[in-house]
Amino acid sequence: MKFYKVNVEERRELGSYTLLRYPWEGIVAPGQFVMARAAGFPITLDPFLARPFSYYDHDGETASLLFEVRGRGTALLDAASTIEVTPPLGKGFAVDPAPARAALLGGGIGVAPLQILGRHLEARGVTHDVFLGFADAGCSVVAGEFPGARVATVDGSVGHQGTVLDTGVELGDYDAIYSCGPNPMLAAVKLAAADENVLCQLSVEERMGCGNGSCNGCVVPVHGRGYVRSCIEGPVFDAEAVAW
Amino acid sequence: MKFYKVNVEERRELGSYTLLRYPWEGIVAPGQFVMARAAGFPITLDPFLARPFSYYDHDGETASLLFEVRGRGTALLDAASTIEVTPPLGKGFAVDPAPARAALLGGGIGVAPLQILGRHLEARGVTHDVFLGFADAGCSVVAGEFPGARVATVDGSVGHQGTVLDTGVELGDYDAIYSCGPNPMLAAVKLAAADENVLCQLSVEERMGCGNGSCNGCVVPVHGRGYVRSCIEGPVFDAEAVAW
Amino acid sequence: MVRHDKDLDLSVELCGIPLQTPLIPASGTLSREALGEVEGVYGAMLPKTTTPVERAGNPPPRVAETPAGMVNSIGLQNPGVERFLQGLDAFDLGIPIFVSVAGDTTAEFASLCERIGDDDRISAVELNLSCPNVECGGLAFCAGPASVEDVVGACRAALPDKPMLAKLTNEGVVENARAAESAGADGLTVINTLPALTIDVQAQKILVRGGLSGPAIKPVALRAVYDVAGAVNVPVVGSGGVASGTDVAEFMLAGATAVQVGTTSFVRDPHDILAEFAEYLVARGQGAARLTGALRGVRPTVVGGTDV
Amino acid sequence: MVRHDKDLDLSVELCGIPLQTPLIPASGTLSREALGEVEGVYGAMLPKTTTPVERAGNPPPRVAETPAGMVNSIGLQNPGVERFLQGLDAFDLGIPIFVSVAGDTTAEFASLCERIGDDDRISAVELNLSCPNVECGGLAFCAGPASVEDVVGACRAALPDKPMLAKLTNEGVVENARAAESAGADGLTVINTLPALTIDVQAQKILVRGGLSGPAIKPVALRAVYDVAGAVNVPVVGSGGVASGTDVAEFMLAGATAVQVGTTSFVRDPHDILAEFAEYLVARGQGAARLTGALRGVRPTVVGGTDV
Ligand SMILES: Cc1cc2nc3c(=O)[nH]c(=O)nc-3n(C[C@H](O)[C@H](O)[C@H](O)COP(=O)(O)OP(=O)(O)OC[C@H]3O[C@@H](n4cnc5c(N)ncnc54)[C@H](O)[C@@H]3O)c2cc1C
Ligand SMILES: Cc1cc2nc3c(=O)[nH]c(=O)nc-3n(C[C@H](O)[C@H](O)[C@H](O)COP(=O)(O)OP(=O)(O)OC[C@H]3O[C@@H](n4cnc5c(N)ncnc54)[C@H](O)[C@@H]3O)c2cc1C
Ligand SMILES: Cc1cc2nc3c(=O)[nH]c(=O)nc-3n(C[C@H](O)[C@H](O)[C@H](O)COP(=O)(O)O)c2cc1C
Ligand SMILES: Cc1cc2nc3c(=O)[nH]c(=O)nc-3n(C[C@H](O)[C@H](O)[C@H](O)COP(=O)(O)O)c2cc1C
Ligand code: FES
Ligand code: FES
Repeated sequence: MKFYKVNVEERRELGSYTLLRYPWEGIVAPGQFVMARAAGFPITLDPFLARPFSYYDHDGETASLLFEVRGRGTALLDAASTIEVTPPLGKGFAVDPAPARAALLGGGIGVAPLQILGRHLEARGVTHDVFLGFADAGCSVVAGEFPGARVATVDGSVGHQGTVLDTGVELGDYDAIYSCGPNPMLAAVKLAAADENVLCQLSVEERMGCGNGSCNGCVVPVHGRGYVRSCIEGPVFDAEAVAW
Repeated sequence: MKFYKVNVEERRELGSYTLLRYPWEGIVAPGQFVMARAAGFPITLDPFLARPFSYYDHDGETASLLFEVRGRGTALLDAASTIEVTPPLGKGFAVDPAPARAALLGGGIGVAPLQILGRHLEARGVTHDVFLGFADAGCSVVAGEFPGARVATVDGSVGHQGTVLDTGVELGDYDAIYSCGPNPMLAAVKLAAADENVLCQLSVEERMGCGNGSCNGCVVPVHGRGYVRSCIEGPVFDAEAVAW
Repeated sequence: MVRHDKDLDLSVELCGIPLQTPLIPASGTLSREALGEVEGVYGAMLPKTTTPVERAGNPPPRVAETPAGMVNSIGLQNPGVERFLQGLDAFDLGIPIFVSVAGDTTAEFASLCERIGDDDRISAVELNLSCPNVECGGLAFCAGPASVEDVVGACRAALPDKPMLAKLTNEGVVENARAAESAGADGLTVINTLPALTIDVQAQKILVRGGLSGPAIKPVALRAVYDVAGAVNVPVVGSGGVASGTDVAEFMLAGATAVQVGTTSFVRDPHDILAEFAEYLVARGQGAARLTGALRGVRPTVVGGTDV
Repeated sequence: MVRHDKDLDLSVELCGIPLQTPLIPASGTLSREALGEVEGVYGAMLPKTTTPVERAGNPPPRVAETPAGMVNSIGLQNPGVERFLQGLDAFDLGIPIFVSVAGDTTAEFASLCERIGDDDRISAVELNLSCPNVECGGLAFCAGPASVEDVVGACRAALPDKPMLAKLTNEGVVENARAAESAGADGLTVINTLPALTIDVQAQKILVRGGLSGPAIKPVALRAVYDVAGAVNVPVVGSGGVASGTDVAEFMLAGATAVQVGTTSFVRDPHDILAEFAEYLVARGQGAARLTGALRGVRPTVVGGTDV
């Protein structure tokens, strides 16, 4: 896969997360992702693979990522002044036709794509509410970037105590539910939404080798279709399609 | 092996070579070497091994290395602000008892240990002449750090045309010959010195795995003793001992 | 993109098939969707292994990163040979198409070869002998020379008219290479991934059990190519850890006629690999084909084993 | 240095020998001169393999770096068993001393075991079965189970009173492990280096042909340890690519009772590896010994082969 070397234009700490901006022209759909890594020699061996990140935002000229340092890949990204990125990958959230009223549910670092999604919904005049769940106060700092968002923390330090589903969100009040977070949270959202007659879309998180469909590594079980590659047909799936 | 993290205090380009200084207290004997690498995570995997470098100089508080960028290890060293180094390793040049008159013969980046050696000889009041051979003018820039040195370049662009042995050096005029450079050059120096009744010492260059005697990788054939580890018994050997 | 010096000859011939470059995508590492990114790089096309009927593959997680490599356990997910052949035109980049096949039994291998023998779009077949042989208790087809000879012989009979490569794993590679040659293979692909395991140390669970690929295995693959090339008279296609143009050269020096790029294509544009290879050739005025086996004869002073 | 929590139990027992930590230096990777640097790290000492008579070893170059690893071809350079034993006191750090032996023939192995059986300083013997067997045309002693059974059986007879580990290579490791166990080995060291080759692409020459070690091989070694631990009832000592405290934990989770640190000790202070391992245990309140085999039973959903 072809990677493009770009300079980090801004890096900002948002509590436990890092916001990173780099120049990127062209079109990015909300929910799409990028494979990224700190720039190395022709390739870096350590880590060897690039890492998938949802776009946090994109204004036509600058792309932003929001990430949590977990291991070596994110640690190096957190320190790099030059990074290597692919073009936008995968299929994002279905925003056309626009729903009347949408709920955006984010868990932990899974809040990332909800920013760009919110802007796209805004542009379409869609009323939407944001519900965010975090482990603790440090992670919840990013909630400040989502004005009006309802927040829950597992340790109860900020907002409601519990997960995103404990924020008091009433899924039945919406025509569309968009969610991103760890897969167990997505499974819970799917379950909660199953009773309501709403569009429910989930941005799933699977380990990726390539990001462009070549390795068959990132699969998600889909009803009636076996394992499908989340980097090509996702990362956003209709909740009812996913066979969890 | 234990590595110490140190800051690079100064980095200076000397033609094709780089001079790098870092804080290091304690005693360094001329001809000793260090295993060094750019600082990474607990370990770096790329490159995986540290690289051997002769001390170029040491003033009791600051150590200097002089190196040529060849591959990835030296390229990263050339860019690093923090490096990891071992304590001084190996056995250096025999300067005690001090010879009356010494010739120092360096080839290419092999000039490195001649700086610290010259200072140690100076301290012992040993008259010494320096003869340096380089590939080209870019490499020969470092000769400026050896006042009075006679220089040859293979392409004839600076000084005599040819190798260090074409500088007009008369090995018979000296009691001791100290030499460092690529092994074929050392073999030529050994041959040239064989007729003279002088102490001739060579700092050899073998691929190293560890630097502390553990891998048996860096061996040099020594008359009557088979292969001996150059990181423990060298890198400086009596020319007559080496079975080349 | 790749600078084509007028005197630079990147072409090679593999089993009588002219290839415009010695690079081939390793089976299972280049998808239809990514073909737009690789124009001009490869000498032949080689899609993921196909099997007689559809395979769902293994449940995720299927991939895990390791030092300078990765472990995968895809489980040969593929739509089965019929749908595979229906979609094959998508792989037509104007270069020869090779097809990788695998079955559970010798008979399945042979019938795949027969099915494919008719298809004029296909220039050559690669037998993926690393897959488990259900007739041998799940050991790979290339677990031993007898089994290799059996399956390659049956495929040869079923596929008299197309060049046929046998793809081998590292274990027992020299004996298996000899067996494949004597059973009629026209060439050998060496090697597939190494059996490996990764662990999620925090969860104290197995993460992925599968095959190790990537730069980590390059020295192992080079040794296999070198030894096999010295043991057989058919051409060898190198595979395992190729990450740069000089890696391509190393495999050819060791005896490979063509070289597959797999895992590294996930993290690097293969055009860059070809460009580096071209630079290497230009710098020494050598054509690609002249590299093959060039270091043979220049044996190391002592052929030591491992240390041992 | 290593923080010894009062509740932290790093000790394990290997073949009845109590070890204060599960770490052992891999044979051939820790010299006498470097012993001052490793105090407190290891549970047992294990010097480089010794042979009946002195070996000069292979000519240089003997080592070459590879992606996340290195290839070595030392050629078992050692002073021969008599001088080795004369110098053995230097290896006394107050922890059990294991001795690694290798011969050209089964008889040589047996006579080494006999010679060492008398020496009270030595707690256990490791048979380096990766070395070439001159009676089998230079194939390694562990090239096949028959040869393993032969040499291990002869050593067992010659060494009735000391624990005896058989050190195996990756190729055929499970069958060879079973053979070694049934011939009387008290434990198995898994694995030695992988056969590999490096090339000097500029000079177009072989650089080093030998054994690959280092982090690159960790997933291969883990798979071998896991499979062997599942196939035998004697303890397994893990070796191959250990570079961190969590790597030690991974090997133990896979089934190792003790773990050897080799190549990485060239580039890292092994105290740091032990400290990380201790941290891992403290964080979960586990003692070292409880890790061994802890992920067994937690098998992956599909035991896939390589992909295959
Ligand atoms: C489509 C998609 C979008 C994502 N978007 C974001 C985002 O916007 N912000 C963010 O911080 N993270 C996001 N992630 C998760 C992110 O990719 C991982 O946190 C990251 O790969 C960890 O890399 P590491 O080297 O720091 O961690 P390590 O644990 O050292 O990584 C080791 C290996 O495991 C993989 N891995 C580890 N954790 C995960 C995970 N949770 N999901 C997938 N692969 C993983 C890595 O890619 C790598 O191959 C996303 C993942 C996917 C699949
Ligand atoms: C005792 C000793 C002292 C040295 N002193 C100096 C010095 O003062 N300045 C200096 O510039 N160089 C010196 N060298 C050579 C230096 O170690 C190599 O240039 C360096 O290792 C190259 O590393 P690389 O990653 O840039 O090159 P690469 O070619 O990418 O290195 C690949 C591998 O080969 C080894 N290697 C490559 N070239 C050599 C070589 N010529 N000698 C030994 N190993 C090599 C590396 O250590 C590494 O393991 C010395 C070597 C030795 C043995
Ligand atoms: C994700 C993945 C899937 C693979 N699938 C196949 C396959 O279907 N058939 C096959 O013969 N080899 C398959 N392989 C093995 C590769 O073709 C190649 O032989 C191996 O990965 C070594 O080369 P590399 O290090 O360049 O990747 C696969 C490898 C990977 C990484
Ligand atoms: C330089 C070197 C020398 C070695 N010498 C021996 C040896 O004498 N006997 C032996 O059994 N193994 C020897 N080995 C193999 C190691 O003991 C170990 O099994 C192997 O390197 C894998 O572990 P590692 O990746 O931690 O190094 C040697 C390895 C290296 C790198
Ligand atoms: S990440 Fe490789 S197919 Fe999706
Ligand atoms: S470099 Fe390892 S013994 Fe000298």
